[in-house]
Amino acid sequence: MSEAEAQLDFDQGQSVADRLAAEALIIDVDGFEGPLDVLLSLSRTQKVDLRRISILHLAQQYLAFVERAKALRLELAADYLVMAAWLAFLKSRLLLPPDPTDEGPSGEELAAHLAFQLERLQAMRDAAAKLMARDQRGRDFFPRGIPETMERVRKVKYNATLLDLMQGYARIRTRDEFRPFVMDRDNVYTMEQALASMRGLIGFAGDWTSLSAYLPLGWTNDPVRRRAATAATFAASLELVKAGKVELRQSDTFAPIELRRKEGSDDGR
Amino acid sequence: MMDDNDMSDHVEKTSLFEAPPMAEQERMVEAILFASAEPVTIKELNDRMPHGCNAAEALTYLRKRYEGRGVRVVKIGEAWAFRTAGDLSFLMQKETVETRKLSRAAIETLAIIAYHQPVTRAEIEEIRGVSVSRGTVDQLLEMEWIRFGRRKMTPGRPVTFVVTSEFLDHFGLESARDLPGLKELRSAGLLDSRPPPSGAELVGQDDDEDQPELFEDDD
Amino acid sequence: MMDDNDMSDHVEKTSLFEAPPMAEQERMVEAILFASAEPVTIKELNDRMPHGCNAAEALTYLRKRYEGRGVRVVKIGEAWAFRTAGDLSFLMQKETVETRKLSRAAIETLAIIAYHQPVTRAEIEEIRGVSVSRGTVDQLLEMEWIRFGRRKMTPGRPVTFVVTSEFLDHFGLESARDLPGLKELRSAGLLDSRPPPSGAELVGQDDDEDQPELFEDDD
Repeated sequence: MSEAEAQLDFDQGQSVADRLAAEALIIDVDGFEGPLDVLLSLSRTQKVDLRRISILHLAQQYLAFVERAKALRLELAADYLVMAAWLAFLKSRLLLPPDPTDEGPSGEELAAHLAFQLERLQAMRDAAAKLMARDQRGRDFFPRGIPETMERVRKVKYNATLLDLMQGYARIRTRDEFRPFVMDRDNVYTMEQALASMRGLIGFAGDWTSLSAYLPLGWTNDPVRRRAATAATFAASLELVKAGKVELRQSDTFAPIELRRKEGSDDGR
Repeated sequence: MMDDNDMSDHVEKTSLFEAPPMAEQERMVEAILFASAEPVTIKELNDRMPHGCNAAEALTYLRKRYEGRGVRVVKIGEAWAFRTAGDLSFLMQKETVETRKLSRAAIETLAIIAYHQPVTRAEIEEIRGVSVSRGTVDQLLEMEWIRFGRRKMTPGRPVTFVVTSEFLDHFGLESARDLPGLKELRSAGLLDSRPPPSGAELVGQDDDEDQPELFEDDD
Repeated sequence: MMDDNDMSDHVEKTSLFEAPPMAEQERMVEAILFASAEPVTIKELNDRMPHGCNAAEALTYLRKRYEGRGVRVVKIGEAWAFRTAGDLSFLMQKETVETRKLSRAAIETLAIIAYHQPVTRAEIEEIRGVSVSRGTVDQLLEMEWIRFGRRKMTPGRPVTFVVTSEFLDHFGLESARDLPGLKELRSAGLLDSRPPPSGAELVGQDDDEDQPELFEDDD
């Protein structure tokens, strides 16, 4: 079939209804979902099995379609034009005798693949229609209308081991007995401790005595402990001065600090 | 169920206006009750079923069919619905058990009760040095690890708490006396065994001389 | 069913661990499936039923019992549910849910995913000859009819789409293998991913350079 014949066929050889359909194709170009969709629609006019469709004929129809669409000054998307170019190429391949030096797929192979694509698209459309024709939940069959909700009962089980219990008790006992030392305060001597120990001692401090004499046992050798004890003892002695219990003196800068019981204060202990 | 043979002649003649067979009506009632989001009245059933159906009768058959089944057809007010059979309601619950560690406050309170029982709330508070929340005591009571003991013969006759056999069970103890003493706590490294930095007079005081007294008025 | 007389001794000893009789198990499966609008798996059934039950066996009895009834026991993927019989849909106008009207593009995309799953977006586009809009895929994802499958082991590791059990439930399918006409389509080679003749420009392929490779190890 020559191109001219095909064109004629497309233009005049169809019934009125077919011509209207062809017209609709052009008018509704935007309604098509791409070139493949157009090709599938065009192929229906061949009224044959998609596998035996004439790709050459189809290519001609498509090219005519694109021409007419352009003539109607419809904006054609790029992929319609790409398809047109590709089909023009395919048409030339199909019409010319095969060139043995030419590599790449033959026109027949390309045409066969296009036919396959069209058949597959048509098959998917049929499958989609069959799927949608099935009984559907919420339309044809229904789930339970009053589902009974699964009640979730959450039970909390508390647990404790004997060790937890022992640790708990040990914690309380520790707190009781060594309250000031609960934390790791090995090297911290508090003012309260110093006060407590000095109160017991100042009764015996009638004469000026160096503050260092009041440092607790075991706190004089390690410099860290000595510093802590000295600071605490000094702060405690200031407290005692404030309370009017002792007197403090220092003969010179950095000279030893001395203290003695204040005369008239009978509250040594 | 109706005898189809008896009626076949009749059915043939009037099939256009004939109600579906009762078995079919029963299926309809079954489907409607199943799918409806609310209980359905007889009137609604009749309205929805083809002309000439007798929903009340179909329902009777349906109820009979579901007798003893896992679901039953029940009447709710004037309407009907499917409901899970009462004896299977346990299937509709999903019980998840979550194990949680007892809070520190609860463990300490429990320990004091175990070591000092019978002990009043005021005594617990004195030993812990903080007040004991009602929730903590309630939780231990609910767990059945403690119970009320005899009232103390002191002013106000306060209630006391003691540990339960449940408690002993859980901790694998024969009696509260089997609780490790302070010496054992110390050798287990749970009690600080360092001598306090100063105030040597405190050392030794935390040995368990007083432990025997803990259980003095144990019952 | 067991012979109770033969086993009475044994039963006495192990009654605590004995599973309920099969008739009772059938009731339980019935109750659980009735109560849930969602399909329930055998595993879930067994988890909810007492220890030692065989939900799968109980289910076969139950299915038989409901054959031809107004509601039926249907398999959906790996799960089971009661659904009203399809032939009674005419009674159900009241229950009918207005589903969102799907566009032609969405319906076609859904069908392609169902029949070709797992399938990549590029493959869908190759079949339809147009690009798939994001909205279409999003809509299907939102309806929970499709979900992401495993990535393809091809360059770019593209994601794939598969249909869900929600999809199966909606269309009353036991599995994707039961899709209408699946066998015919397969034997006609229409579900093959036939690569285009090498070197040929692909129809419908606008901009996907990696498209030819997509089908290399398609299954």
